[in-house]
Amino acid sequence: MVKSFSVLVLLLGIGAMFAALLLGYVPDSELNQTARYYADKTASETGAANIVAAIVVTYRGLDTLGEVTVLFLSAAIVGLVLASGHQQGKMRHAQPPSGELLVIGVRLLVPLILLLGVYVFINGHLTPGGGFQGGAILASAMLLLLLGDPLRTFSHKLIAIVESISGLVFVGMGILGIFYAGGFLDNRVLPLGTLGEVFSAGAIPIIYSFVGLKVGAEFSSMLANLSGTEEL
Amino acid sequence: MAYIAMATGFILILIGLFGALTNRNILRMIVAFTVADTGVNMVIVAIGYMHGRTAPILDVAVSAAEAAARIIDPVPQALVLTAIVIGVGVTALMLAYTYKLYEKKRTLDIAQFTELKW
Amino acid sequence: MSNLFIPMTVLLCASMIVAGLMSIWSKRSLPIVMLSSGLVSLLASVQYLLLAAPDVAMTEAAIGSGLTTFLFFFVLSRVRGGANG
Amino acid sequence: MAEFLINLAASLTGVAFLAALWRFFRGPTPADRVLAFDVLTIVSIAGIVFGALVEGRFIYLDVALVYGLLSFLGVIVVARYLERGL
Amino acid sequence: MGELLDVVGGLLMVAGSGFLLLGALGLVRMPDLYNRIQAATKATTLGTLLTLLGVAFIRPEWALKLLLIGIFLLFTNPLSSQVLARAAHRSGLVRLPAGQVDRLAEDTGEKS
Repeated sequence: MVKSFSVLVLLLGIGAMFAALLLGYVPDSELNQTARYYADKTASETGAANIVAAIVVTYRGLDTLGEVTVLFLSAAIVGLVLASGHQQGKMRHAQPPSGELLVIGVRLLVPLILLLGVYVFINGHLTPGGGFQGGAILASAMLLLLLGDPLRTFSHKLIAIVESISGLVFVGMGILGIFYAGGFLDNRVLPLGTLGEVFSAGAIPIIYSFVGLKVGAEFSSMLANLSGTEEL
Repeated sequence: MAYIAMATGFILILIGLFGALTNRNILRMIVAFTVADTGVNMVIVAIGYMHGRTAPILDVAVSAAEAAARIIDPVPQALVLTAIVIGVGVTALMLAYTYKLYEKKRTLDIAQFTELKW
Repeated sequence: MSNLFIPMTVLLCASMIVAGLMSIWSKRSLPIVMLSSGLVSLLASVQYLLLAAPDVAMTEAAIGSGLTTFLFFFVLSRVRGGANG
Repeated sequence: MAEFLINLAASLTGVAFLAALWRFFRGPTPADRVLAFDVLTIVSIAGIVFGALVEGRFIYLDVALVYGLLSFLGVIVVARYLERGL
Repeated sequence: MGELLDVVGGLLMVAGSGFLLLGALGLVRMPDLYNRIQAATKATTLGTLLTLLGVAFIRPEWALKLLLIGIFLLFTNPLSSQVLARAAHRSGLVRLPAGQVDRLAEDTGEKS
């Protein structure tokens, strides 16, 4: 009772702070200085039509590198936590088979979903989407395979190889930027091209594609580790 | 419109905090955390919205020359984009620990885990 | 025609709050709680689109509907015995 | 005329949304709620297309594409959970 | 010409959202789960397809992507409802009213 009362008091305090923030909020009518810089210069400096993609990959590319590292660490810790004290030899729970329609549907839909994921991250500099969304869509294809056949196991070695190679290429493109362009993760190591075409925006499509592969491999490794556990 | 979305985000944060602080089941606490996560993301996106403007992507509808007058602030969107992906990683981590805790004690009640209590 | 967005926002936000309340209601069974949090994420995705953030909307649609729901229900099916304790 | 028709269609979609939401909150069994969730995703696709039409942006349709291909995953996950096949 | 296309597209969109409304109404009014599944899935799929067609009339240059969305809906929507109906039958969530016979359980030997 005391605990619930103190929680309510705490939440009322936080709610009062939020209400003060909300009442004092005045929406901007003009873009602030940083946003104006991005809006004016993105098309000429990076050649990308999607300004969010240009910010994520080029202007704040170092943040993206750290973010992918955090995701890698969390996937690795999930694997580590679930693998420790793993006893072999227990029988898996007898699961009912998935229906015939689901098996056929999985066979039909998995290539389509993989294709959509590749489309999303290759067109990341033109349309909404990019590496993170594409990676999540690739992992959704893995999830669909797992739903169609619960006993399916994924090759951990293949996932690890894809993950490491795409990480290496990401950092390698960044280092190329130091030597051939303005700095780390500068996208002007390749010609910028014309705005609005697929082969434009320098290195952004390449970097975003490898970010997508890396994110997809990390989510897939989480799914593979979780699906290897047994019912308690 | 931004006011309504921002108020909803704040209310979702409060709902999530209430759920995480008052529930005793670990899985319910994690669900409440994801609700609060969505609320935080919604507040940040609503701060970036400006009335009468459109998405920060250049195409035939918005040319590069008039971009500064027609698009909204792209920086909050870039922040939230990474925050959502990190949120899933954190959720998966919490769920993996839930599995291990259940394996040790065969219960999900947070009051049973008293090793660090004093 | 853009005045269509304000009623849509009101509708989405009200249903998000109700679904959020449902997802912490502790007398509900655990699958319903998880499904409600999935509904919050689904409605939030449409709301992001109305706030002119299609990138964020696509991320939330790709992650919130499939992956997060799967993680929750998978762990729930693994710890089925203690779900009500 | 066309504007009035679009507004009418949007309001009808809103009523459909409310009806599906009622079934989600009310539904006696979990399967009813999952079905209401499915209907809500489909209504959301229609809502996204309305939003793209009103804003006049072609690129918003990509979100509807992702929805159309991925939104059924949540339903299948819960269905497999209900038949204890996960 | 453009005006006429706009009006035709608007009428198609109204028809589509009418079907969406009918599907949701069936979801509310039908007595048990299987009736709700068959009412909701078919009507809402047709409704969304008609809405997409109407938008394609208003904006002819968007037609290709709208067609893709429609095809994906036609793939995924029946699949999810079939899996749901099967799961409901297997898990025994839905009790049939007295006097009705469960032919599927007789055929496959599964209990309802």
